[in-house]
This record gives sequence, C-alpha cells and structure tokens, in this order.
Amino acid sequence: MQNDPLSVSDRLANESLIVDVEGFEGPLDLLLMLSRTQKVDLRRISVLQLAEQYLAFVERAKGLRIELAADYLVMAAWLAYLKSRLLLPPDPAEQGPSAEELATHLAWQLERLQAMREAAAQLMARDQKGRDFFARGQEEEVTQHRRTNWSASLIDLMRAYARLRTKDEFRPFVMDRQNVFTMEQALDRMRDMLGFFGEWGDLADWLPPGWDTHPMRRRSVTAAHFSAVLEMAKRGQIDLRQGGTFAPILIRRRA
Amino acid sequence: MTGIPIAEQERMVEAVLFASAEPVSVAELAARLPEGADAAQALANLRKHYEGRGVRLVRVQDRWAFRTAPDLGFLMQRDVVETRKLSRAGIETLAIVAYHQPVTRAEIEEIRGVAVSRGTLDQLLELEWIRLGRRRMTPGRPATFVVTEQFLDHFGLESARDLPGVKELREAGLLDNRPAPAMMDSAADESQQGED
Amino acid sequence: MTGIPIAEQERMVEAVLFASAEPVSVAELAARLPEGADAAQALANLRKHYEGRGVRLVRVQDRWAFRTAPDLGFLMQRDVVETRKLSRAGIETLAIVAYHQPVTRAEIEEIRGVAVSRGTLDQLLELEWIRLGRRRMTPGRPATFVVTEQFLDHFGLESARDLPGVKELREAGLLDNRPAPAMMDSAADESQQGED
Repeated sequence: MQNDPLSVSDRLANESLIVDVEGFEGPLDLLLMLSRTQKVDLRRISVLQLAEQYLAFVERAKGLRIELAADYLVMAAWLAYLKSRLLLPPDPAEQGPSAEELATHLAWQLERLQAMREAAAQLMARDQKGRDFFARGQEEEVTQHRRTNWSASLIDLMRAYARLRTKDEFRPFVMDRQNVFTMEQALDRMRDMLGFFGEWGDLADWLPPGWDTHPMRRRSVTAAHFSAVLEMAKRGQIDLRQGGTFAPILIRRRA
Repeated sequence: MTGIPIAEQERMVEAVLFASAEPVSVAELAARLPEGADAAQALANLRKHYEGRGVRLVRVQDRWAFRTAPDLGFLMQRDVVETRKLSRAGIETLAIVAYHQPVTRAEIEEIRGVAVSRGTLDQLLELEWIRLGRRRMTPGRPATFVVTEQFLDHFGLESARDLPGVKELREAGLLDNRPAPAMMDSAADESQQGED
Repeated sequence: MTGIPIAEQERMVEAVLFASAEPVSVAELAARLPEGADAAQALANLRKHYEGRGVRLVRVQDRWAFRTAPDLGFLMQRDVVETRKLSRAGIETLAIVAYHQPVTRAEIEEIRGVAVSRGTLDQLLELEWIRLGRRRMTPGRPATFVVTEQFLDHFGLESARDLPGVKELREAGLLDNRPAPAMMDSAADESQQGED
C-alpha cells in the first residue's frame, strides 16, 4: 500500500489523464485534478502523496513518449525536490523556508485555484443581461445641445506672452541649475580672488561655502573650479601642482 | 384556463413591451405569453397602471409600445457643455492685447511675427475678452483692441496693469520652456503674490 | 425648494430611465431634472413602485436602470443576442479579475499557474467587462486590470462587493496576495536584485 498509494480506479483515471494531457491548463491544473483522487478537503491534502502522483504521471507520459511542455518538467523537478525534503528530517542548519511551508503554500495555491473555479462557475450561473433579464429595447433619443466653453488660464496667457517676447533668446532646453556650478561662475569667482592666492594652497579650500553638503553639488563645484583653474593656468595667471593621482590640487598665483 | 393570475400576465406583457425594440401587436403578445393567457386584457390593465406615470403605454397603428409621457419631453434634451482650450494663436493674440492695449491688428502681427486671422480676433471678440477701443489717430485710423471687464474677471485681475512683466516672468521661471507645470504654476502664484 | 411634488419628480426619473438602455448616474439625473429636485428620494420611491413588477429598477454602482425581472427571461428568448462564448480560460480570468481586482497579468498567471494568452485578455477588454486600472507602484510599474460597470450590469451586480461568495473567500484568506516562500530560483533572483 505504501509503495502504491493509487487504487486501480485511480490508475485508470491517471491513464486517461495522460491521453488528455492537452486538455490541462498547465501543471497546477493537473495537480488540482490529481488532488481530487485524495477525496479530502484541499487544506488537509497530502502534498507528499500529490507529488508522487504527479511524478508518476510524468514518468508514464515519458514512457508513452508524450511530449510534455517545459513547465510540466519544471514542476516535476520542483516536486521531486520537495518530496525529498518532506521525507528527510528537517536540517536545522538549512536556510530558507521549510519543506512544510512550501507544501502548505502549494496546497493553498490549489485551494485558491479551486475557489476561483467555483467562483467563476457561480458568476456564470447568475442571471445575465441579454439572456435572463433585458434592457430597454427601444431607447429614446436624447437631443444634445452642445455648448463650448473656451478656457484659458492666466498662466497660459503669461506663458504665451513670455514665449513671444523671448523668441530670439529662446532656449529649447534649460537644465535644472540648482545643483550646477558652471565653469563661467567658477572663473569669475576665482578671478576675483586671484589677489588672495599667495603660496601653494589646496584648491579644495577655495571652493565656495555651502557646496560640499550634497554629493551632486560637490562634484559640480569641484569640476567647475578645476576647469576654471586649468583655464587660468593656460592664461598664465596661476601655477598648478598635483603630487599624485587623487592628491590635493595645489594652486598659487604666478609671480 | 391556465390559472395564470391576470396580474402575472400583466407583468409578462410589461416585460415583453419593455424589452422589445419594436412596438408589439396583440397577436405577437399572445404568441409569446403562455397558452391561455389573455393578452388583450393584460394590456388593458397595464395601460391603466401606467396612466399618469412618466411613461405611458401607447398604440402605434395596431401595435403597442412604451413612450415617455409627452409633457416630459423636455427631459429628453441634454445640454452638453464642452470645455476647450483656446488655440495657441488665440492665447497669444489675447496676451498681446492684454500687455500692449490699445493695440492695432498690425501691431499684433508685428509682435507675433505672423498674420492674425480674422477668426482668431472674432473668437476673442465673441468671448467678450477683447473689444474695439478708440481708433488710432494715425494714417488710415486703424481700429485698436483692448481687453474687457470680462477678461479681467475671467483671469482674476483687477486691471491689465497687474500682469507681470517680462522680468518677473523670467524670475518666476516662466521663460524656462520646460514641462514642469506644477512647479511653474506655483512659481507664478508666488510672483503674483509678490506684487500685491 | 422648487415646489415640484415628489410624485412628479418620480415621473421624471421614470421617464429618463425608461428612455435609456444604459444605467444613468444620480449626478446625470440631477442634472436633467429641474433645479432643486431630489433625485435620490425619487429613485427610492420609484424602486418601491416597481417592486414585484415585470420590470425592476436596479442599481449598478451609482447608476440606475430598468431591467426586466429575471424570472420572465423565458418570454424574451427570441430576443437573445448570441454572445461569443467565453473560453474556460476567459471565464476563469474574468473571475480572477473580479475577485482580486486590481490585479496584474503576472498575478493572474500566478493564480492560474499558466500563462494568460493575449487573446484572453483582449476578448474581455473587447467585451468591456474588464479595463485597465492604475499601474501598480512596484518595479516595472505593471498595468492592473479591474472589472467595469458593464460587467456589473451584465451580471446584475450592484457592486463588486456583491460578487457571489466574496465575503467567505476573503475570510478564508483566499483573496490574499500571499507570496510564495522564497526558495531556489526566486531566492536567487532576489539576491541579484539586491546587488543593483
């Protein structure tokens, strides 16, 4: 009995299932059908027994050279894994959900699918419009009087005017400059401070306050000032020095 | 004969007439009703039941149908109010009149850089957002356009002078032509408030 | 306010609803009725008046319509318009959308344990029994599906809460979105995502 949990009639049913494999909507559908042979509440179903039934089904299909879709084989592999874990005593060192949890979830999935099937059947058994009850057959025309309300908001008006007045200086795309420090700005700033550069000083010390809080602002201000001092060095206004990669960039006024 | 109560027959006739796309003759009713029913009697009772109601049972030649009571015909009309955005030409023309009034058509065309169609001005005139102002005392005595009280009312302005200038528009971020309406709206609100 | 007797308002609502095959919203009724009419009260009276008659006043969410009494369906058999038969996949998918809405395609597939073919959803969309709901605020922002008013109207439901057995299913936890215990494949996927 332990070796063959299926009765003769179940086996016959299984064989007819094989012939009918095309009729199943995937492995879950097949599992639900197999679970009926246990004739118990889906909540008390033996997932181990179900796994064995499914694996037997797949074996038999292979024997009959029936082409099974990939998801049937994936389910078979997973059920074989689940079966082995259900049979073994739980390993306390093992990570992840227990075999019991996996089995419970599968049973719940089957119960949910079954519930949806029953709900669908109940839904379709309801009185339906055009079959059991009917809408008015002779609708009366409703005359429509169309009136158009033209709308425009103040913002539309101002935007339109702004667009007209700035046609020449129209900028198709403007970056959000809140976190951007431009090289022009840096150049203006550094030029103003040129007189204060004495001996070698770290460029980082000359960056404007309030720009080191946000990484985006820090990157932008650093890049802008670096470009500015390169430009100033090119013009012969300052000297630049860097000890090595990522070392501080030192600047001083050219004598 | 059949033992179907006449009230039940009345229900049946009511349902059939309600659902039918065409008026139904007594003969058709009799054919549909169960054997032995008295369609004519049921019809007569039904007609009585609907007397004075919002719908009536009426005879169309020798067929029967439900119809709205004639005194309620006015309910079968529906006013559809459709809100549509003013066209770009319309809004630009309106903006120019508001900012430059009194302004001639030629001046509007100069600022827009394109001809202003008669329809655009007509629409604004019809909406009563602009009206004709005084004629300009220049050769040809061209007509000028000014905005109306209704315009100020619609846009919530006390006077056309309250409209923000180009500089304020820029400060409000309105000259940045990027699609961030929520931000721009709030910025514009602020600039308006700033002027109060 | 207006002095329109409630019986007169009832007549008006009756006329408007009789004229329309589609359910009419309370708001639209109020818009069509004269100022100051109480559409809700008139509806309540009207519903009472039609109790037990051949046609009934039914509610679909906040809309109202007259429909023939279901027990008289046999009289109208010749008016039945053959609708395209839904496949088993279609029926199940429809039920899943109705009971689990808003639901994503992936969730439908999870419940049915099989891929949903494009045609199944298309057919339900075409019948206007389901429509797109809001996008889910999860990675990929997947579209969700919900049932429509036409669906409720077709199955004679006042709202999705009146679906058969919905309360029991909810209490049994069968409408929960219970994720599979993380394992094997899915666990591996998650750890990969975590690295991004």
